[in-house]
Amino acid sequence: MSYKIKLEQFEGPLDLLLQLIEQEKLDITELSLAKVTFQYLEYLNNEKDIATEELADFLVIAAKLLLIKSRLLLPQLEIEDEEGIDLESQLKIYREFYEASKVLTKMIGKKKFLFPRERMVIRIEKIFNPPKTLTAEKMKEIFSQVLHGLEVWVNLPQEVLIKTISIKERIANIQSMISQQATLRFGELLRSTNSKTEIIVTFLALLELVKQRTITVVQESVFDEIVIKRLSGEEREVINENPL
Amino acid sequence: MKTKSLIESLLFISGKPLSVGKLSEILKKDKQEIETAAEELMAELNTEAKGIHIQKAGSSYQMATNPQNTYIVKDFIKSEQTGELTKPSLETLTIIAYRGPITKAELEQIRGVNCSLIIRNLLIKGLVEAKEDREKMATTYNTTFDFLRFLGLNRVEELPDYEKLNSNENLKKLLEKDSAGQAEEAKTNEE
Amino acid sequence: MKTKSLIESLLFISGKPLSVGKLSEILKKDKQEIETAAEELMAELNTEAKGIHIQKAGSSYQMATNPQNTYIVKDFIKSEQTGELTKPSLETLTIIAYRGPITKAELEQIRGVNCSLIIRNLLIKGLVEAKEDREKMATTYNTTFDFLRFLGLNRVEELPDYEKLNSNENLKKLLEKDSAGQAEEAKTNEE
Repeated sequence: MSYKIKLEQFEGPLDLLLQLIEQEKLDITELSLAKVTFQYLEYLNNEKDIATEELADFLVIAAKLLLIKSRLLLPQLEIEDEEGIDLESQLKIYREFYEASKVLTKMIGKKKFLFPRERMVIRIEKIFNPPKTLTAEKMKEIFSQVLHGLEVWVNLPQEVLIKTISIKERIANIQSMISQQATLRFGELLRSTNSKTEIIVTFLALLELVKQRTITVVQESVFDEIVIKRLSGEEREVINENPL
Repeated sequence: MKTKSLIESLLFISGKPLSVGKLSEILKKDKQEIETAAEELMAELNTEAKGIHIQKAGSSYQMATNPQNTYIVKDFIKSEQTGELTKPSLETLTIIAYRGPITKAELEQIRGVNCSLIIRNLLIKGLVEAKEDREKMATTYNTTFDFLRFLGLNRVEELPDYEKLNSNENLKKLLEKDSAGQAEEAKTNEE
Repeated sequence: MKTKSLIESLLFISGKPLSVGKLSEILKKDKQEIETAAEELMAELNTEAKGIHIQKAGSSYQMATNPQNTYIVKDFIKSEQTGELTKPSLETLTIIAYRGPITKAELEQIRGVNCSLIIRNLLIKGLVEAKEDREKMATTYNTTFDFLRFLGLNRVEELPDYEKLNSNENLKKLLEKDSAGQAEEAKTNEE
């Protein structure tokens, strides 16, 4: 079967993950996270609405998911958990606040706003009262500092953009690597990676290739080794019913 | 019971006298009921222990502070008018000087925080003045002539590096970007 | 007794939130006495029968109308405050409300998303305010009066399940585990 994921509009990676888990009627456990990993990645791969500046955040969670999945798939492979925060408890906490925010939305919807007085009752007579030590030169300094502080906000999206482009480049590299070999075991592929980012990039590249029908991926059951096979031209014509 | 509380809310928010007629119109209750409730409220509030009293002139009611507390109200107003400016206030004043006429929304985009109270404070001190900009359909702010004279200047253009700082590229980008972003957000909010 | 009445007068007159510090400065009484009196006043006023309530955010107090009277007050001042907020903004606000004072790093830990821009927008809207936490060496965020006003609450502690969500054990552990590295990052990011 191919996954047709129908989700409500999601906001952020944890929101997406929560919806995937709830759709499968699972509890939040490491096992469930492993189960929805591919759905998460596939969603990420197909969803064109994710803004570039948000993509990095989605990829961080993808990396955490893949770490869990890889650990369950290949217990002998010792992958270090760099950050020491487990996704399971993070998602549980997120869910609590997610539920709370729904309650708040309802409260705001009732429009029981409070109103303070906008103006002072007594009209204050304006008395000219300048700050005594202020000079024009000092104002120039302050304003220059303000302008300097703007740098971050103006250039923020660009920085994220650069980060994302480099991820895309790595995907391309791995794509070409895979296409040079006919069959590849996933474990082998993972062993050649050094970091979490590379693991996730590997997965994403696989998905991309599956989508392009360059390769097929076979996995007997959830925790079995994944075998990657390059497809011949004719095989590509056949609609792949079971890509993952 | 409820009427009394509603009258109290309305007198509080309006800041000016409200007549029995006006109250009865807003609350859709007859004048007799309004007057009874207002008198009850007045009796309740106008005691020594309360900080807010109700004054009656003709058939109108108005809220005011307990006359015994007048001295402290004066102290408060004085404290609002004196004192050196805080760093956020100085920053705001400087931005208004170099970029005026500027709207509150633009100021907030530059500073990244809500500026309502600071602007109010600068207005009270006579450092900044407000004007209605018909084109922008918004209030814009400028430094006052008094303040420029205090700095020894005749025009804002005489501020050091005015040309360069006034037309800073980052500033332009930020204001352009944010006005685009806000327009988009406004659109989604409407849906 | 007298202090309570004076605080009531000052809150009435000021039209903006007053902090315990500011009140203690004007009334020349120590902060402890001010806070006790303010809390007493709050308990006295915040009942169904009263038209004026007192709200508390952080260590500041402000007067506002009883939320149950909103329907009538809204008509009167023709407020266009509709309280439209996007889903991510609301999510962020929720976390800040229940967990404030909270750092950006902690916030991002919970949401799993970079929150710089959302925080900035909430600051501009005046729903959130920033403070330097000297102990944590980082900027922390809290919700403001404007946020409470949207919800019709007098203090954040009135939020549903506040106790539970505020003192969530898992969260504490999660944030502690992560705080060493992230606090530093927050510092450099916030400036």
